[in-house]
Amino acid sequence: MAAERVLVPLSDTVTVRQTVGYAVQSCPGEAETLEFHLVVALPYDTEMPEGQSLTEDAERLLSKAESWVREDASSTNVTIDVTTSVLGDDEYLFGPRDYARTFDSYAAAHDIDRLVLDPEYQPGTTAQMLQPLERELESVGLAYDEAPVERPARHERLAGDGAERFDKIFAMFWISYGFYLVLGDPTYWFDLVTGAAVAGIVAVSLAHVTFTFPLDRIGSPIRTLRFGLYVPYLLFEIVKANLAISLVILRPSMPIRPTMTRVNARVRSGLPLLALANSITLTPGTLTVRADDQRLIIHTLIPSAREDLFEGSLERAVRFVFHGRTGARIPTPEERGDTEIIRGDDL
Amino acid sequence: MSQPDSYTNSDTYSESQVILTSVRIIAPFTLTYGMFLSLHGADTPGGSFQGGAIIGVTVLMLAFAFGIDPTRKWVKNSFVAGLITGGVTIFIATGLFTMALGGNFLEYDAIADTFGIAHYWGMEAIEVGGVALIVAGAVMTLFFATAAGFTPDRHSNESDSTYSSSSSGSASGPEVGRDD
Amino acid sequence: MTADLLNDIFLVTAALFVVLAIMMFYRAVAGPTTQDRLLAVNVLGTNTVVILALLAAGLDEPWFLDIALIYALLNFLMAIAISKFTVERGGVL
Amino acid sequence: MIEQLRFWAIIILLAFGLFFTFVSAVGVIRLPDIYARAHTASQTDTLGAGLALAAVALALGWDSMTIYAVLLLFFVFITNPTAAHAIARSAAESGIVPLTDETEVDVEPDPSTPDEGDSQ
Repeated sequence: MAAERVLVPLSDTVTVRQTVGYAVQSCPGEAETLEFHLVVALPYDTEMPEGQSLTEDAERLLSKAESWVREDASSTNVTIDVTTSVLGDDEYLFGPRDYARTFDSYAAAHDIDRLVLDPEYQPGTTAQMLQPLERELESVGLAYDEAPVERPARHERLAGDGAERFDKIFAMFWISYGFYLVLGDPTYWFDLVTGAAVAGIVAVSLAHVTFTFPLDRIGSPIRTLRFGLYVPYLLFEIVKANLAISLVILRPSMPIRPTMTRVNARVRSGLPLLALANSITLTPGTLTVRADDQRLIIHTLIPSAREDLFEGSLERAVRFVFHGRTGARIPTPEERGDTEIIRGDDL
Repeated sequence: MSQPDSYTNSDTYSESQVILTSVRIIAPFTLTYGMFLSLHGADTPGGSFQGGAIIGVTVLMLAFAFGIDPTRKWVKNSFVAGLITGGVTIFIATGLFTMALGGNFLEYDAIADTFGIAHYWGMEAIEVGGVALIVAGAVMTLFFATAAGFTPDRHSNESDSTYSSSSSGSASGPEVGRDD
Repeated sequence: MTADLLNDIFLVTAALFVVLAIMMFYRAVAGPTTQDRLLAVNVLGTNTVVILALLAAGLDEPWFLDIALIYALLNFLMAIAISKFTVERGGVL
Repeated sequence: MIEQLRFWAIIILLAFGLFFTFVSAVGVIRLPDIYARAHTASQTDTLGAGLALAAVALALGWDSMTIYAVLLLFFVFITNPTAAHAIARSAAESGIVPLTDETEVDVEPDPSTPDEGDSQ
């Protein structure tokens, strides 16, 4: 065998360094040259407001990984050839299937022999996605090799990783303590003491369950404030739409036109997705049936509600909460072509 | 938890992000509230029985949202067993303590007479230590034992018998506490 | 004077909510699918929470709110539990 | 004066709460399929419950128990849509086909032209 070509998808995880190391060591000795293809798949296209910084992060990670490969391979006497590239910068990758397809087409184009996968692989989104990705890779027929790094891969983990332990426990402690004192009497010594104990227990046991994302010391309070602005807007929308739907339901002819629609929302999974999906569900006329990754399947009851949905005012509001005012300036889902009316049996 | 045989529409079953996230947000508040109720069991109606139930329900909520196996890894069996035995121990210890002070089993007045503190504190010990811990533990063990029962060979009979004996032992515990 | 009147109003509203909750029984019995029944029971549960809160205000027994909060929690848990359990008969739990 | 204002505010909140819950009940009984019923179950009902709970909170005034009413309100607003989502998702997972315009009148759907206007 003259050359061994290895594809390593990278993402910013705690195990990325070990994965690269494994990719280098696990190569069979008889190969004369090793070609490493280090790739980063971006979930957003670069035109999105946050796409620019993601691209910069990706390039930084790639250059680090390239030096890791050279460092690890310096002890062996094979020729090393490293190619780095950023994938998916011209399209919008939604779920494991899209990633698997991207890797497959890359592998076909570059004649890749082996794909080494990071067990914590997590491209851009907050959701853990290794297991569905494995399934999708199998279905497209791409052979992969999961790097046996020290941290065991668990598929649906209850708690997040141990990073920023202190911040999370600290935040959870004060949230819990505040809640306890609101329930009880803040001037009664018994409540102050037991509250601290209870908050300690809650913080230690649940901090990593609740905060699966890294906390931002500046960003998180600002987001909370912006969320406070969002609530009155949402309430207004809810009341307005409720009156509209009440009229429809109470009318004897009941002129409903139910449709299923698919909207590709451009918010991250996790908290932003919950905010969007629950807002959509709370606004009458639209109901989130599925929310996997960014693909929302929404049942709409009346045409006006569907048009509101396609205009994406709620989506913009949620983006305002999480990304600030610049993040809110995106085209409507209809202009992006991210909306689709689907048949009922095509869930 | 997605298991290999759980396909729907040729697509893998995955946990709903929405349910997961809302459970994540609610869990700390319900846990705090459950503990608050347990600690204030003596002075509000309902009291620690409900508090313990809410603590147990919080764990069940996580189990429903995340799947049973990850939750079982998170809440160790020994922890749950410790919860119940601790509760029973505190319960009996308080009872014996009042007897040692010359009263009847669980006669709080003995504590009040001896130490000159309010009747309230004996009740507090029972409510917090006894009832809340036992109820929370019983709710969790009953659930996990039932869940384990769907596939009989997953757990040995040994652990099952521990479950049943501890939960049946706890069933009588709250009754005694509620009578006072 | 107004306090008594207000209490009566709360009690009357609670009674009307009970009537609305009873209407849910139709859907809970008629089905046709498990999810329909689950939905009806969930709405019924929400109504129960509101009725408890209204009684708390109407009867001046504020601790009813405690029970309402617990009921709301159990209602949510039930909806999630059964809706997950109906898929593949619990295989995905 | 303030008392009078509060009194009428409570009456109005209760009336609207009752109205929306009534709409929700009618919707759950009248609407054709599970997905459509979930609409009123999650939304109109949540608003009805929210308004009634707000009335309770207002009636209790500055009492320690008011906190419970407000908490209940928040709790209902977070959990009800999630529960409706869970139910609708479970319906979708178990393969219940939603009744849409296309299945009702049995014409080939054309995704490029979303149909406008009322069907009455």
